[in-house]
Amino acid sequence: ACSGPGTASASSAAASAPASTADTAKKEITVGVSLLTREHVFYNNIETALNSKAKELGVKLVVQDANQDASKQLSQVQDFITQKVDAILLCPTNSAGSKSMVELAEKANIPVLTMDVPSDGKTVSHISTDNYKGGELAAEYLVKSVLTAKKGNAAVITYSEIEGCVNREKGFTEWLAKNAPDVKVVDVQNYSGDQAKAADVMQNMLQKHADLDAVFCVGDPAAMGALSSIKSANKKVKIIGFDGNAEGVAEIKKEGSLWVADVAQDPAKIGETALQAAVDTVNGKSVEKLIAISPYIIDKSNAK
Amino acid sequence: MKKLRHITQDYTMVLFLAALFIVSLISVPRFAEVGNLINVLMQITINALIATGMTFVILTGGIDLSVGSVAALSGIVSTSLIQLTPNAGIPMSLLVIFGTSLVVGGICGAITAFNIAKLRVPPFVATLAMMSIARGLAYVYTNAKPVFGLPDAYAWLGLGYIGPIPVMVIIMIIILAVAFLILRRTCFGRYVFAVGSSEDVSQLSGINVKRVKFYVYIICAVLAALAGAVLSSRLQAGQPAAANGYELNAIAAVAMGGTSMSGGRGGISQTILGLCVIGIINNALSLLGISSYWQTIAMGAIILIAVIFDQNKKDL
Amino acid sequence: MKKLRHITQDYTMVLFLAALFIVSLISVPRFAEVGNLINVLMQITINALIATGMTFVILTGGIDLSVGSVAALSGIVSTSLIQLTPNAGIPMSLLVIFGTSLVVGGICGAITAFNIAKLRVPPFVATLAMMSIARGLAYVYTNAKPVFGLPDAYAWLGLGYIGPIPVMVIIMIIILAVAFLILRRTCFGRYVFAVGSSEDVSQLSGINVKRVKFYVYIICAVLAALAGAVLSSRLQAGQPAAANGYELNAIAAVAMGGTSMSGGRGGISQTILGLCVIGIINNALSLLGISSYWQTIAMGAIILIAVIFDQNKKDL
Amino acid sequence: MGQKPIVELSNINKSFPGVKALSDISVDFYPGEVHVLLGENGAGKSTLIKIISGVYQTDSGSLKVNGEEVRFMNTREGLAHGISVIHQELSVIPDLTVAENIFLGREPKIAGTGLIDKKSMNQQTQEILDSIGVKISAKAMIRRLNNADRQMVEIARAVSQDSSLVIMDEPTSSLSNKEVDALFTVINKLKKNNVAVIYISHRLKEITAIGDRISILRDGQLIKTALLSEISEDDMITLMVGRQMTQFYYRPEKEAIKDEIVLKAEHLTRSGVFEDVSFELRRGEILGVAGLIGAGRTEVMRAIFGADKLDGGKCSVFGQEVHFRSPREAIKAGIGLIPEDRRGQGLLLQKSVKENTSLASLYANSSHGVIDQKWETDVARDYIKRLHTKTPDENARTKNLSGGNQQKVVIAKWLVAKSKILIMDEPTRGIDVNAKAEIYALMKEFVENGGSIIMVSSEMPEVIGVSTRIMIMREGRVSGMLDNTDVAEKDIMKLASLNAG
Ligand SMILES: Nc1ncnc2c1ncn2[C@@H]1O[C@H](COP(=O)(O)OP(=O)(O)OP(=O)(O)O)[C@@H](O)[C@H]1O
Ligand SMILES: Nc1ncnc2c1ncn2[C@@H]1O[C@H](COP(=O)(O)OP(=O)(O)OP(=O)(O)O)[C@@H](O)[C@H]1O
Ligand SMILES: [Mg+2]
Ligand SMILES: [Mg+2]
Repeated sequence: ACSGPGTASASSAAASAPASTADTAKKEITVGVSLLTREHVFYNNIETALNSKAKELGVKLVVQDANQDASKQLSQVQDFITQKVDAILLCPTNSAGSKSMVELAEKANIPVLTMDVPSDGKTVSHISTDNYKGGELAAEYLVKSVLTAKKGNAAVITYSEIEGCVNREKGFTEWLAKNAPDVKVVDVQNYSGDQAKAADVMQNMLQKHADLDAVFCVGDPAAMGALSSIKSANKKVKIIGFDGNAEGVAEIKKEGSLWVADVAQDPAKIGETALQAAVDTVNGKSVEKLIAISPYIIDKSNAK
Repeated sequence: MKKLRHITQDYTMVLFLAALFIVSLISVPRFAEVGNLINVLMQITINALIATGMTFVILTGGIDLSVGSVAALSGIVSTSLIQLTPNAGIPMSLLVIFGTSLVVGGICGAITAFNIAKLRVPPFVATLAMMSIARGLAYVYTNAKPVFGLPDAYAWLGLGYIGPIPVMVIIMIIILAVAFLILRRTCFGRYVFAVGSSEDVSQLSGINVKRVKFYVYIICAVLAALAGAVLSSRLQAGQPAAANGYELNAIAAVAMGGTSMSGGRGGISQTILGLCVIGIINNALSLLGISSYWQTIAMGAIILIAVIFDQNKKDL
Repeated sequence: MKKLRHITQDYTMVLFLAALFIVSLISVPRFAEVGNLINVLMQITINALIATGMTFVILTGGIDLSVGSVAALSGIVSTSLIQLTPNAGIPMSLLVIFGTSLVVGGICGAITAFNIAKLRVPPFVATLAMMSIARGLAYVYTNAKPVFGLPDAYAWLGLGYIGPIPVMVIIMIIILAVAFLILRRTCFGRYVFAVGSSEDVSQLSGINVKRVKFYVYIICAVLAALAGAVLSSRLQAGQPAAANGYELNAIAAVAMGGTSMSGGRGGISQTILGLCVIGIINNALSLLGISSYWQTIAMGAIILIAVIFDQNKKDL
Repeated sequence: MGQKPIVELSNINKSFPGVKALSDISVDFYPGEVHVLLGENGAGKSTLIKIISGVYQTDSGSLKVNGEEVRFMNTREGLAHGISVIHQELSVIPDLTVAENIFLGREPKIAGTGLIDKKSMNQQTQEILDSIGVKISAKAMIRRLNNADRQMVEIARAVSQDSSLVIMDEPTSSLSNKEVDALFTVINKLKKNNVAVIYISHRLKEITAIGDRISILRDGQLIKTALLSEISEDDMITLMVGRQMTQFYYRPEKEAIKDEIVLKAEHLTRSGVFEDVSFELRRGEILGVAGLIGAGRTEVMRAIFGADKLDGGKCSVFGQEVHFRSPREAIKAGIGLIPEDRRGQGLLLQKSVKENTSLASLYANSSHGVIDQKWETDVARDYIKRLHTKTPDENARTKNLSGGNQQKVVIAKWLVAKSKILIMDEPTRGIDVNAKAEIYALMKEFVENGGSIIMVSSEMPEVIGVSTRIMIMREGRVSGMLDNTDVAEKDIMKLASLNAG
């Protein structure tokens, strides 16, 4: 009885949709979602996909934003438990540190599924892009399409505070070390999620390494920042980004763009798949423990 | 009677809190459940520990921006230590948590305190520097990887219960009570207020101003370190990025309650008010399922309204 | 001559800056190149714009935590507006950038100023609330997506050059110079110092304290908004997450230079010192290729050392 | 006077929480006349002039300026109507220069630019300062001036504002005779220019010397307004205190003085401030320290107390050589210091009377650092009673007390601390005659019970009235030591003045 009007506001789109009002003879399923942050398009795309999928499935969503704070996320899980949601979808802020949350939910008999970043607790399922793989893809693209002579200098702008991003960095550097040892990673700098800092970092890298050929940015905001600095310095350093955000695709499409490629994740697919898996779990169907959503390369050939 | 007068001085904020509470009780589904009220208490605990120390510092007219970083560093040291004893029981875990807090907080606090009290570095700069340094150390030490795989007993402090009450809530209550008594009933507490009201006058009245300042920064750092260790117990992991930005939360709780940022006026009861208002708003907005952007906006607006009411009452 | 005396008062910080510069010139590869020195200027520009406004606020004894959020909001509004005119040339872009800064900064600043000056909300709380609200609005408005696909002319301000000098550096220099003159040579500037030195006495001396406070928060917000718009021009995109945490950077620059956090003493020349020290350290550490964690630590340590020297010199 | 009054007050009432500060005051002020306000501490003098100048607003009653009814919401409006004030509490801005303070709010501009014309401002300031005989640089930072100089800057500001009414609330409490004379010259000039002056002071000699008319207040009520030529000093006191006063000074009996030397200063030097200061203080004596402003008395006392560093010389307390590094150590050794600047150095203005009273002795009366609350309340109430401090109760903020009552709280603080040696720097600044007498009586009791006092004072009658010996300082050096038998003011003046000897 208490699933009343108060809780509906988050998913007002879903609740007011005629489709969902029609077929709710059985109990409505409520899913609590705690996103790592709402400050990245990636997670917003997940959220958008979740919302439209929820409409389709007639599921009620309560979406929260952990703002990159594990403690806040734990509080949100507690609130979900209070609200007696049927399942919880987490984008953990960190693998380690989400164990407590999973255990709390487990005690309350609420299944937990993770997206993007896995948990070190026991979850029903994990749905994510393989970030390490994404880094490898970027490295492979670099060697195949940019530094075709398998020689040159590359740099990385990383995001040390975020585990997934560090994995991208590792995938990139380790693939190069193994497969193209003459492509040197000459510099790795952190942009901490701040586009302006990425621009500064790029400026300094250009200053330091006059012969830089390419830069791999573990997120599209970093790539945007790097691009502005490269342009203003009149250099020709190529950029490979990561995320597949609209602004990246728009840049890649431009004639003669330095931003040559982007490792695209498919947040929409992650969201849809995760919600489907959650609903399946609630309905007693079994789901796979690990559902990998492959990243793929976007470049001029397939940008749209 | 004296207490009553003390409370009525701040009564607008109390009334505001009461109103907020009642509105939440009525309009927020499931807010009123005992489980949720305990959640609220758990959710404010970490901030409460930090804000308690911050109250001391702000009462002397100082500020401590390093609390979040010190908390993170302490969480990492504490979890790293407990990893060394994989079979640790609860007593051992408590020993590690409290021991780490004392040592890490003590060292960080002493460095900050020395810079401020002896070398006369402005508190803002000294603690900003410590904020950078402690956070950097946390990253260097862990190479940005979380410390995890801890013995189960380690989680007791952060997740366990004694009867119906979470252990960490009990710790919070004890610490708030002790801090309240120290500030109201001891000479040291009185000196904290005196130094915040006027350093010159305090000095000429025979108060060892440097020592008072020294102690408040140590108290603040130790409580921040404790908060960090408790957090690591709650999350069963030590993270170098933990407690990022918590300094602002803590200062907000202190300032909202009515403690003056220039020192000399306020106290723990005010901080408790601030903590409760912020805790309840966060919890209620979250239960209401409001989008987090709007939560941010609502939070700002409500804090503002609370303080405007409070402020204008005081003028009368 | 008078200027000389003014500088020598703060000469330890000047000496420190000079030493830092020379050490960097010698030991940091490529630091000495003209291109890099211009880079350094570009890299401090955004912080300089914000810190200039912050100087006014801090001189009155206040603080403004909302600058980062206001900057982000302004960047978003400015980029959204320019999107409406895809063929905009440079004049139109400048009009949008400066117009947005005035309007967005003016509105945010006026609200903050009203709360502080008229409703007597403590600056810390009032600006913390505005910090939440402006940031929340930025997210609500964009739904966290960057605003991109801007006309090329929009980038002129942030990336263009006039002769060898970047446009934004020129803007920074003009604004610093104007702020310097206002603070040193106009009545309003004197009143800013007076209010920060003693509000009561200023009131008794017939200064309209409320109005002075009102203006400083508006100045601060407008400059923050300008910084945000310039940033969006430099990055050719409006980001709701932009300028996060920039309030601390700005306050650090102001405080490091030697401006007192309790108001009344300091000024733009001090802020410039602080900006240069921080800018050079950041650039040098980054050029040295030190890991970012160690950069954080080194940054904290160097700031501390600079201020300790400065402080202890002053005592003599 | 046939002239119309500049300011007319009728039936003015003003209350603060717990205090009725003014009731039904009606009084007029005329141009070219010095109108004195006299009353005990807390009688309402400052409140009255704050209402005239726009700091406070009346609860009821009317205020007319030049015949027009007004209600000033702030001092700006008062200033605009030609009312300048020298407030009881120093109100100059420490981080601005002398010139900037004097021209605050009416800075000369460089034509057409909006920029301050610093050159002309400094020049005009120097002229104003010279005209009232003050030797301060226009460019000096207020922060670096002593209280007396700051006071002179305030006076310079008030008289240079071309006002039709200049209010002076205890302008001389931190001045010595020389500056007072300069001030009187200024006041006489104002009178000649048909300016009205309201003058508040507790020094009766000054009142009779400068005043034309007097209004006496008691407990917020106007007791009498009269021409000064028609009223005697004794009447003034009786009207003000509400009873006759017979004894004003209490000098301790010579017999009480023991031979024991409790404090011995030898060749104390602080370069640039004072030099080669030597003296002895015996048990049971009150040593008066006289001198002109800037003679270095305050600095010597602060150095002895450990608040400032000594560059040379040594100090012994109770026969033991001491080197205090902080006031704390001095206090432990049994010394107390009542500073001359009560607001800046004596009181925690935001804190209560109780908390201020106990501050210096809190730890000594605690058990293991836990405050003895009963003791604290009792002692605060006790001293409110003994010093007749006018306050709603012991929990009132000292900020809200009248100036004289604040001073009493500072004195209480050090009496409670049970020091054996008490250094009092201008202890009776701003204190009314009646309370002064009570304080002298307490001082007498203090030394007769075995304590010793050093009293720095710029008020000659006071120095002569209560000390057993008098030390005179001039330009940072001891210029004389007199046994207080038949000492006359001019003997002291001779030793204190620059151009003597
Ligand atoms: N802002 C205030 N709040 C509360 N009480 C006040 C305030 N200002 C003055 N009072 C009270 O009003 C009364 C009159 O104070 P006022 O300052 O006018 O005395 P005064 O005659 O100037 O005394 P003094 O000679 O000591 O300066 C005192 O009892 C004082 O405590
Ligand atoms: N903070 C300061 N900075 C610079 N000079 C000072 C300072 N304080 C005092 N002085 C100077 O030191 C000298 C001694 O001043 P001091 O106040 O000790 O004199 P005093 O005899 O006690 O007179 P007063 O009656 O004004 O207290 C004066 O010339 C004064 O200008
Ligand atoms: Mg008075
Ligand atoms: Mg003196």
